[in-house]
Amino acid sequence: MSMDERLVDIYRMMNIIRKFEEHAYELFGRNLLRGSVHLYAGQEAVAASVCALLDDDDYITSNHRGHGHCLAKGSDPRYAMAELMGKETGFCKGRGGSMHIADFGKGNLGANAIVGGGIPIATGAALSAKMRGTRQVSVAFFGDGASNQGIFHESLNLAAVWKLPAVYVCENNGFGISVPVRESTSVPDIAVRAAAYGIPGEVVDGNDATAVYAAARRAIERARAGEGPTLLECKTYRWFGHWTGDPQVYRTREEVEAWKEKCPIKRLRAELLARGLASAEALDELEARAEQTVAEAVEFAISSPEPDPARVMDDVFYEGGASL
Amino acid sequence: MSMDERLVDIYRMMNIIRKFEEHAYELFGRNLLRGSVHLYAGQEAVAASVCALLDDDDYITSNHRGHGHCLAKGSDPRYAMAELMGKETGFCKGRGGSMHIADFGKGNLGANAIVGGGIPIATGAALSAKMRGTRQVSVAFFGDGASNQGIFHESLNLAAVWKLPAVYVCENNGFGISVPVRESTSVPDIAVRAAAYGIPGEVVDGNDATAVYAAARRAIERARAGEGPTLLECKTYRWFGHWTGDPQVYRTREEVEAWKEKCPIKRLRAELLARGLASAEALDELEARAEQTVAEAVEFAISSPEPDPARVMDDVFYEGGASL
Amino acid sequence: MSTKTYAVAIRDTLAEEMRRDPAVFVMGEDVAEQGGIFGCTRDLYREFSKDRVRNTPISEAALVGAGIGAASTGMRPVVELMYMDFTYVAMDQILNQAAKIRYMFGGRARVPLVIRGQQGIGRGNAGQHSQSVEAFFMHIPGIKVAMPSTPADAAGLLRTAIRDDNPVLFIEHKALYAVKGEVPDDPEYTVPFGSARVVREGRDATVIATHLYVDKALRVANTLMKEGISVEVIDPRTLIPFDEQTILKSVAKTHRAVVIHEAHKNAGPGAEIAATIMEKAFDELDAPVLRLGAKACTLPFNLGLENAVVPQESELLDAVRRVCYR
Amino acid sequence: MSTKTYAVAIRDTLAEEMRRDPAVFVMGEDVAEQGGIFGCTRDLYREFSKDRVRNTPISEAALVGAGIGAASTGMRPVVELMYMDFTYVAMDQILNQAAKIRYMFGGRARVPLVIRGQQGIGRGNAGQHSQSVEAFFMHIPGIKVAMPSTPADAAGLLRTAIRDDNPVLFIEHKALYAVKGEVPDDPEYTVPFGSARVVREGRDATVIATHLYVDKALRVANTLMKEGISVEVIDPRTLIPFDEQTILKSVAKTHRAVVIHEAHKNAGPGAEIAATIMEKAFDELDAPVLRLGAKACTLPFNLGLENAVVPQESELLDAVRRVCYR
Ligand SMILES: Cc1ncc(C[n+]2csc(CCOP(=O)(O)OP(=O)(O)O)c2C)c(N)n1
Ligand SMILES: Cc1ncc(C[n+]2csc(CCOP(=O)(O)OP(=O)(O)O)c2C)c(N)n1
Ligand SMILES: [Mg+2]
Ligand SMILES: [Mg+2]
Repeated sequence: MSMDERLVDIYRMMNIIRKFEEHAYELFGRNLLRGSVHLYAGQEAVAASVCALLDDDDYITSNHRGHGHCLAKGSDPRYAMAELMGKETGFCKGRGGSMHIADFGKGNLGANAIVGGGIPIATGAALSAKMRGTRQVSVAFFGDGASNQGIFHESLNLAAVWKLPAVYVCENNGFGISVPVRESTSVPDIAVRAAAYGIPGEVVDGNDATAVYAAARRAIERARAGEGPTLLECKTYRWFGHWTGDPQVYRTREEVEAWKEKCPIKRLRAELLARGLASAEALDELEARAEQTVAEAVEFAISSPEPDPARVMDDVFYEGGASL
Repeated sequence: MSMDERLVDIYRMMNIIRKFEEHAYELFGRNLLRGSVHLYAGQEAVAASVCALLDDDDYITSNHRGHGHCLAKGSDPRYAMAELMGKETGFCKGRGGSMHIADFGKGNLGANAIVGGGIPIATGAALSAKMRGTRQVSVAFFGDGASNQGIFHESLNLAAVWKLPAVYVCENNGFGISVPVRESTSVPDIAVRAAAYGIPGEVVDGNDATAVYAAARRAIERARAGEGPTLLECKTYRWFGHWTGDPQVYRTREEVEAWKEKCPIKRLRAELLARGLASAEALDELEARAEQTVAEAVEFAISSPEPDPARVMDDVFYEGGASL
Repeated sequence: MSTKTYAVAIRDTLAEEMRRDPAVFVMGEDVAEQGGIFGCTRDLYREFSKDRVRNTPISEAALVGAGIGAASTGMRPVVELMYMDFTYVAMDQILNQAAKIRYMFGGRARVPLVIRGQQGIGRGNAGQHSQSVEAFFMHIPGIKVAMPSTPADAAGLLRTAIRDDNPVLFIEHKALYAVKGEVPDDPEYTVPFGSARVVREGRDATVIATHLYVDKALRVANTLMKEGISVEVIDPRTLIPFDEQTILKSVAKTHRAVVIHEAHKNAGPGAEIAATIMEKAFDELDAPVLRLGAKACTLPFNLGLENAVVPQESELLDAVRRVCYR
Repeated sequence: MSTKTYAVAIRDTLAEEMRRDPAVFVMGEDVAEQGGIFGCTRDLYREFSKDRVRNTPISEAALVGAGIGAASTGMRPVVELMYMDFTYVAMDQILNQAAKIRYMFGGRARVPLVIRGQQGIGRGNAGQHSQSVEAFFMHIPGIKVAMPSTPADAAGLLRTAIRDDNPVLFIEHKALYAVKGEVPDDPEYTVPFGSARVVREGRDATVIATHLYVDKALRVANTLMKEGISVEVIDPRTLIPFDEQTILKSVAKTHRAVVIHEAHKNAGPGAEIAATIMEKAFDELDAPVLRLGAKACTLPFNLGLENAVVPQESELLDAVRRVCYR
């Protein structure tokens, strides 16, 4: 697929993610979802563009705001939505919920409710790829807030020393919950932290799908070429509150609206049209199909069975006989 | 005191530290010391020069290689040596040993057996100084190896964001136990990591007392002026093995000898003489007195009583009535 | 007396202590404008400024470490951990540093540090945000552990914690925040550590319960009353120090005991309590001390599963019956 | 059979498993040229290269995390922690990640990760390098816990650990490394998890002991033999899974039990064992199950103090007498 073709596909994926989040929000309001649900709307260009460059056997780790990463990595929205509802048909059979979706078949080693918790795991998957001599890469998605966790530092140092095929994608959406980046983070651009590891660091407009795509391609190619890790900072914004019940005392409606003007989907659509890569009808059609896909996922999830409490102790340990 | 006068005093302190370590080594050989004893010989210029700039009420935290920091901060070598021997008269009444010497009266908030463990504690002391509105500064001493611990990262970010009066002194002695820095650390100069926090980072020859002094003065003045933290990397070398029983498979005798040529004490002595800051006799005299001081400390420690096992449960909690 | 929620009791106590003592301050993620995710520091920054109500980076280990450093040098920090599950990223600073400093330094240091936050189930937070952590801190000596189950105890124990010159892990429960109760208005109201509360007197069996299970035990006691079983319910309130006396006295009367908590049963707090009762009151026991706690699996997201993992009232009912009729 | 030390038994097993399975590799601080501080990986890098015997930065949390990532993607890492005390800096990765991944992801992951290293007293390492950590890992479900007390068990259990598709915390003891014993030469020699070893049969009292206390218990048993007290000594070998059966069978015979370990007594592993015995065999018990463990203070540096903190043989002797003569 050429970059141009991919862009249309990225557009499709961004729409699926957006619809997924809108539905999730609505379901939460209807009490059909419970728990901590962190929506990805506004940040779609990041997951969609980065994952468009990955194969099924490439790895990602994700964070508490993980629906977008999961869908972009190619996972079935039905099982994702079912997991949000805690259903037996969910990726985790209802054990994990929104913050713990994983899909090993698609290389998604899991969302994570511990800020920064997935970063070393992606690093280890990159180590594994390197030791096994494959061309796989491993991408860690995390927020600006996570870049202040010790594990971020340890992981990037390790990856740099070992020249691992890893890409660290920091989605800087301006806040860790209510705390603005300038109040928690000693540098305005998190990408400069790459200097502490002697690796490339790049800031990119996270609402610009083509820019993210181009930067991620450089990073991924570097990783596949054995040249080591990259830190990629995507500046973006989340549209919803930190979680579905957030009173959002820390930002103004105007600020949110201003960012909505910079909608990554709108922007990519304009670009696709301007460059003649797709017709308005085709894009409308993609959007409609996205809505339908997600609506079906909601249907599937709602009609799926609850897990059986009698099986609650299953899966603490792998009990099977033979090794992998 | 002028810098020139201070240099003589630094020379005195470096000799005390050196003698202390030589005696400790010898005592270990005679089975009068047990446990993990990490000697500071070779690195004396760092502790002595930095602490020469500190007042009694300034804070330090130290690490497993802490004898030098403790002595340089003005603590009585007798109680330090007694602690190494686990005696009741030791700073910690024999509870702590070599890796846990603290002397709160002198602002030494403690050595630490956890690599990096003291870094946030110094950061907190700096926060405390700032909140109480004093002019105190807080210095964290740690090794190159510690700069790969997550807590290093978290602490420096915190100090930078809050502009704390803290100085982070990394003693880069080339190794974390057997592992050379290049094998564990993604950058040749740890000081560049300052960029990740938007604070000054400076590399200095850690065997050059005057250079350390000058750099530390800049950092401490900056801290006292409310301009925030500095990361100071002092390149140096440890003469003994990592601990007293280290087989040292990871380095050659030649390498050690070459570094011994760069002895920080010899170097400062030459400088003091060349600049006419002291006579050879006066320096010999200082050296002899250092030997005597430490010999007395050894005497004191040897003749001190063992702690009473019946009191072993004392001091788990402060049981006193009134608050501080 | 005022009627207030557990969350407000905590906030009011923080405010009063900050007014009383300029050394007291609060730091944690989102504690300023946001007032803490659970509202326990709501509006405090308005009165005390963001200097004393500090938003922090997401760096729990450094946060606790900074608390230690500040506490060792004249301040009395109250560090909020948003979820007690995050003690794991700060475990070294809590257990190797805060808890050990005083002892390791020969009694020459004091660390008046409070680490507070909430734990437990009830909001569908799943495996990494629903754990009960008290057992860890009962095992490694040097840190006190408080677990208030009512607004009044939240206020009284927190005040004691802040005034204590030792590190205290102050464990709240997310499902208690909205619970209302009477709280003394006296800004000197304290509940001493190491004094259990006999919540309800009884003759036939002793139930030792913490957090949510105190109320559940009361309900079970009321039910069993109708069967003619008189249950004594005790809330230890602090696990370190632990009020052995009150519990042993009760067992000497009832000769039967059940311990119930939300933490995992396996190697959980109840194991220590049960084993201690056995050691010190074996001849008083007419039945084994039974323990109820969460099953040995990660806390699941799904509500039905979550309920299947933590002990239910019906199980307590059964357990008390079992120790009584044997 | 070959006579070898506990340390060599570990090293040889690592070597054999690395030969057998290219997915097995070792990483940790100073594991290459230095061969590990305690020699457990000595010379392995010569045969397997530094690619499979990796020196690492001092970054335990990332190390364990990287182990998880590698283990989830086809490798079988053995991560060495130099001291088990350092689990605290990696606690989140061990307890929130490694232990929970399989369950939280609905059973769709396997994490064949071994975390090994040593703990305990005996070298004057003081409070931050002498702790026993097993209790933590018995409490949070999802990680197995092995504690070999002999060279043969070290070999057999480690092989089982490496071949297990679950995370295993493999806890060695620093004072055992130099101990020699017979070890089967069979490179397929395994000791299954969850099978306790009856070290010595006896009739009158059961002593459950781990690590150094297995030998101490044997000595105490020999002494008591002369007094006519016949002691059964059991080493559980793994705490998760735990061989309840063997212990309950023993107690059904002896009617008396003492648990002894180096970990703190308070909320320690013995609490779980004692409480379980009470719950499942109350009517068999002629005496309370007694527990001996380290006192509730940080492990002190001074040798005399250290010995005053951990249980001594004489205390075990007393405890067994106490359960027998009552
Ligand atoms: C170790 C840890 N600390 C705190 C939290 C609570 N928490 C969840 S999300 C979050 C903010 C994360 O900010 P960021 O990494 O920027 O991601 P964003 O939510 O903005 O996408 C916090 C503090 C957590 N889950 N884990
Ligand atoms: C968290 C932790 N990991 C590992 C160790 C074991 N250890 C003690 S000192 C040391 C090397 C430290 O290297 P560095 O920080 O450079 O200090 P140096 O010994 O060179 O002075 C190591 C790995 C420890 N004490 N704590
Ligand atoms: Mg963010
Ligand atoms: Mg070093």
